[in-house]
Amino acid sequence: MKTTSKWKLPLGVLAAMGIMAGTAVADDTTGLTDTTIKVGVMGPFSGNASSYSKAQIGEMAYYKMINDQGGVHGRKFELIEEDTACQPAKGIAAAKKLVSQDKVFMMHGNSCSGVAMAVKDIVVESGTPWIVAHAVNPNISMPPTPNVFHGVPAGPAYGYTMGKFVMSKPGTKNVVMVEHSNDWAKSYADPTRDYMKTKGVEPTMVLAMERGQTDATAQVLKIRQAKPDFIVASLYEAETVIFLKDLKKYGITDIPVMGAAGTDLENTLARIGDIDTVKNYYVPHAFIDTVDGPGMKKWNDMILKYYPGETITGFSYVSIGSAVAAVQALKNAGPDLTREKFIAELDKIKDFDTGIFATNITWSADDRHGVKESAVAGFVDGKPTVMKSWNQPM
Amino acid sequence: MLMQLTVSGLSQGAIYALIALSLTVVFRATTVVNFGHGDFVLGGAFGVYVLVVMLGLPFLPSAIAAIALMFACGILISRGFIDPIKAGPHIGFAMMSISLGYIFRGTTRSIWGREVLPMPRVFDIPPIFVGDLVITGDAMIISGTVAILLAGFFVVFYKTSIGKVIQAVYQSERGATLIGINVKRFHDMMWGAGLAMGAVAGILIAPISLLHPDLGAGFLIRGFAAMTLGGFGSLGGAVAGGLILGVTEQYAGAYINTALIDITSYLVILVVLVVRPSGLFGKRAVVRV
Amino acid sequence: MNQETPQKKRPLSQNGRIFYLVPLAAALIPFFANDYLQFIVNMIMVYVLVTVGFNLVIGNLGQLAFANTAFFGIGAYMTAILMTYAGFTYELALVGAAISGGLAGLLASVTALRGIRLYYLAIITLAFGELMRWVYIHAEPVTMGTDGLPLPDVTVFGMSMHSETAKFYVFLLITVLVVKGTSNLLKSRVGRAILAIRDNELTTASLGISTANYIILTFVWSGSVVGIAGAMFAASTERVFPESFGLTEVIVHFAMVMVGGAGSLIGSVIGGVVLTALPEYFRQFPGMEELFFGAIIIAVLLFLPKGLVSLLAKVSPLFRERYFRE
Amino acid sequence: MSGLLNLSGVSVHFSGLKALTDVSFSANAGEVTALIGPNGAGKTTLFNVVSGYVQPTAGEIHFKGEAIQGLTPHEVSEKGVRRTFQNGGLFGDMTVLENILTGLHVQINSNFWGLLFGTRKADEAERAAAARARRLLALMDMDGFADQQVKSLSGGQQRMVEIVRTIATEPPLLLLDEPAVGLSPPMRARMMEVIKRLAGEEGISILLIEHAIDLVMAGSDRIIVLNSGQKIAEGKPAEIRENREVLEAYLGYA
Repeated sequence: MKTTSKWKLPLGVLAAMGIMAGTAVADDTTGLTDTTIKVGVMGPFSGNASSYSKAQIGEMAYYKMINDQGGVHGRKFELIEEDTACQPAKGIAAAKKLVSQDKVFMMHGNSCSGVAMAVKDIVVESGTPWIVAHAVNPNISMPPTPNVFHGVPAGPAYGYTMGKFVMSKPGTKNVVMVEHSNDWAKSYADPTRDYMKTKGVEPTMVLAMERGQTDATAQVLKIRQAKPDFIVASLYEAETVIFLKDLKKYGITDIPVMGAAGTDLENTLARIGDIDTVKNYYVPHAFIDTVDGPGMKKWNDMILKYYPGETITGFSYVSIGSAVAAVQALKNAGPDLTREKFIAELDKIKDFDTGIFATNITWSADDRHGVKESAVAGFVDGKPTVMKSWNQPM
Repeated sequence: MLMQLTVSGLSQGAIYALIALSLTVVFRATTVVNFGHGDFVLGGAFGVYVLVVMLGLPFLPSAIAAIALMFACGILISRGFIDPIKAGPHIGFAMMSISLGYIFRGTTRSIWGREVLPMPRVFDIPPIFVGDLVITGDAMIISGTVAILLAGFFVVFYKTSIGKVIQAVYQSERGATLIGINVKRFHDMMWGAGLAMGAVAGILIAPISLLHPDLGAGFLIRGFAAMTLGGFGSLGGAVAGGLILGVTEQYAGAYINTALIDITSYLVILVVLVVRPSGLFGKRAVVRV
Repeated sequence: MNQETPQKKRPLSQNGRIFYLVPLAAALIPFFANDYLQFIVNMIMVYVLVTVGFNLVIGNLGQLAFANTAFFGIGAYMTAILMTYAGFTYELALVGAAISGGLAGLLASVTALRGIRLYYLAIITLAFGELMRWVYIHAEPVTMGTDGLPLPDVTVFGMSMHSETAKFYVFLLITVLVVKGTSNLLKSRVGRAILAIRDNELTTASLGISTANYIILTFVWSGSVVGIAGAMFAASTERVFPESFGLTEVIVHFAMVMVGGAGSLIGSVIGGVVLTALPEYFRQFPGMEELFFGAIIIAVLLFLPKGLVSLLAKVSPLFRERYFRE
Repeated sequence: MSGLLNLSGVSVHFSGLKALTDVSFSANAGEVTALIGPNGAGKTTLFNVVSGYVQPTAGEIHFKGEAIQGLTPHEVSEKGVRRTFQNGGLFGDMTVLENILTGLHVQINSNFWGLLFGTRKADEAERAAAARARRLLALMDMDGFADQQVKSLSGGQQRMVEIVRTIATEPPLLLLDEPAVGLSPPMRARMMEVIKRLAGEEGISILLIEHAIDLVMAGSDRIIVLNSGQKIAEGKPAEIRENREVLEAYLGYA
């Protein structure tokens, strides 16, 4: 058996290395040193959903600001960006890299629900605390798992907001829905439908409008025939503009349109350039003020300080609130940080005012949907205004 | 509703027609199907965006400059990327054009990936109302521009001496070489013309659709569907195919299901190639290789 | 046939030795790799098979078909569907994936045989692939649409395949078997017939070879191999999403074939390995993927039309493709 | 209807152009039959008709007593009529050996599964074929080129390879389209020798198009002369040499 003896030595060495590698298991202080906290930031930095990654930009600006203020208990955040391209397979690779190669202390990010769902098991098994800061699929954090927290209004929260707003207009009976056939749109549209159903209203019509379509005539003409009281449009930025323009084209300017989070009034107005077309457009708005409002100025300044030239949209703010909460929990956990303590502190966050979300964050071990509701923004007298319900400014 | 759908379908179809025609021009001249064309169409629009929004130039000169730029790009592609591999298998052309398209898309994405860019509205023509029918300013501008362009194209193609030369080369490259036409330069020109025409389509649609890097794929598929429908390689067929496709999308969306709008082109391609590969107006379709 | 004296026991050729050495060496990877690297290595095997399958159609047969992404997606979805709804075990679902990939290949070949060739084939298969993605999204009751269809616990012969290491050994076995089988086919009258059709279909027919049968065979075999890759992909991600099978995937597959070497089996393996590993290595520069794959294909077309394998073939005859056995 | 191949009243018209008009002749088993005629006489069309690439407008073609007109090239080839091409039909990306092996395709006794799994039987069938291919090459003194890429050979060598490849299919009837064109004089002589040997030793019947009259006269058993799509003469070389009509039409006597 000449071959066996030839292989014996290298095999033995390899086996020994394997055992050694195996003993270096992740413990509770993985990703920590006395001066650093490693945070994995996954987001769609490339690919066709890369505009979502504005959320990660905002969040990282916040962490960088904390670093400039001296960090938390002497530890500064070391941010490790990982691109998911909004593709599940790439996201899995990114999550595995953060968990088993970079060995981060915590993860904060994720924009695409599909990717978040794909990596969920990996993150849960690794025990890495994970704050989902943009993806809205409620099943990412429901049923609760020990280490996953939702730091944005999840789909049901947005759906609740959108549905509630639509129904708060007196006499809403006839609702038409227009949506993309993707997980993003569904995560808004489905809970909205569910909420409206509890009020006894089923959409009269559900119309598809796919990404990249440059015309909405067919949809708008069908809407014109249906004469709805309200339109729920779960459309991405570009298609929202096309849809609103086509509504205007065919003379439908008096039917209110409820959009999904992801568009904001200022940018939509800027893209359309005509207040008449957008005056009846409403969007869920999870934040205390509109993009150009005074309440957001300090956040805008913060983002632009670290990312000069970034165009600020509603996406930019999405993940900042949960970063504020995370930093608070880290402060509360004290200098002898462990993952266990951090998670315990996150669960102690109750009715926490982040200074950016319109709604406070509350986490507990059996409910990880931190943000339960959102406000709505719409034009009042031609000015973007955050409001609670139909005709009710905040 | 039918009339309204038809009007809007024709306006969309005009764009598809222009894209299909620009694909056909290159295909007929060089036997290369340009799989990167969708992204080149968008390239024209991005060019205008840079000149108008970022550099603050007026629209019309910017549009002309962007079209000229895409014409130059076409020549560059023909000279620098297609000509050097003409000895290789035909598959290489397809891959080259796809890759060039991806380079375009990757470039736009790395610059504007996180943004959806608004194109400024240049002509704000009020809509015309004919009874219940609305003919929007956009529809008028698009169909008007395309109609003028097409008329110009076919006049040049069938009535002028340049057109005669083009037709001669379409008929037989070897013959053209014999009568002293520089076929290589002709290929360059046709690539340039194809990209320039595509750029016009992009510039026309961008103010309506906003700009983001992923629009190209949709343009490409619609161009293919229009070409297939009209008969691959037929110039008139490409135009007719584009118009029919635009209207079909609208009818399918309004009368069957709005989810069908997006796949109308795919269905058209599958059905036409399986049932009648020569398309509605084409003569020969089956290529023996 | 004249009487030949078959040699009783032949020593392994140098080629053969390499063939077994590479996977043997690879079998040691789990001793070094962390979970992430192991996942990448597993993905490498998925893409090796994707490339092997794709190369048969575009490289060996010389047909421009874009249906590869469709085969890939069909394999992955079939695996998830068979396991979820029919209670298949993974090893059975894998067979199902191979068969459904093969059937999709059959469909593509029928189109090719109807005289729809070259660009027509490219366009119709492109449409087919996108249509399949539309189906994954809209056949929600079955595919769960854009939420993705999760796989039940993946087990092979009763053993859990959840860990990356377990997946690795299963994938390694599958990859070796499929590559060896493909190599066997290519180094025989089948491989020569396919190549002959690419060169000149009429001449091939004149030699009494049924070209139609071999065109069908190539597409079916290609579809099956890529279907198997799809099944491995499904096991790897444990949840199947429509976005995984979009247009970006098309250029990735093309790049893998071209970089490795069109029409070369060894090239497929090289292309799959290099172009799965390199983008991971370049993770730090997100957004460059389209530029990267686009540029790399152009560079290969212009400067190295026969791919990396042609460089290696200059160094060692081991990398020269042979279509016969001696 | 005595010959191996019988043509009776074969006509081919291409949209008004009469490429062949009422051509009848026979080619006998074990003989070399040559087709001659000036350019445009219809020789290549006749080959195309026989091998199924062109359908006759009228007339019948029988091979071994079986009608073969209207069959596809592949079906004709399966019946046993194999041809070479004027512009070389070799597979350029293969080596010489692989080309010959492709010719041996139908004789390799193996099935898909055997090849896939590399069973001993399939393996041996493949290996035996490779050995036979090498022997066929040796027959033409081409064995030294076995592992060379076809592209790297001279035109004459390529034609040799093509003929060997067609012979490898063991055709009852071999159609050779100008096998000697462009060859150097010694190669031409060698080519004719090989052709004769094929008919004699391997028992292959040959139908041949050739321009070089000297070769045809020396190498063939019977000659058919075509002019303007019509047969103007038929007979042994000696008879053709004496035929006035042929001399006028073809050999250039004005």
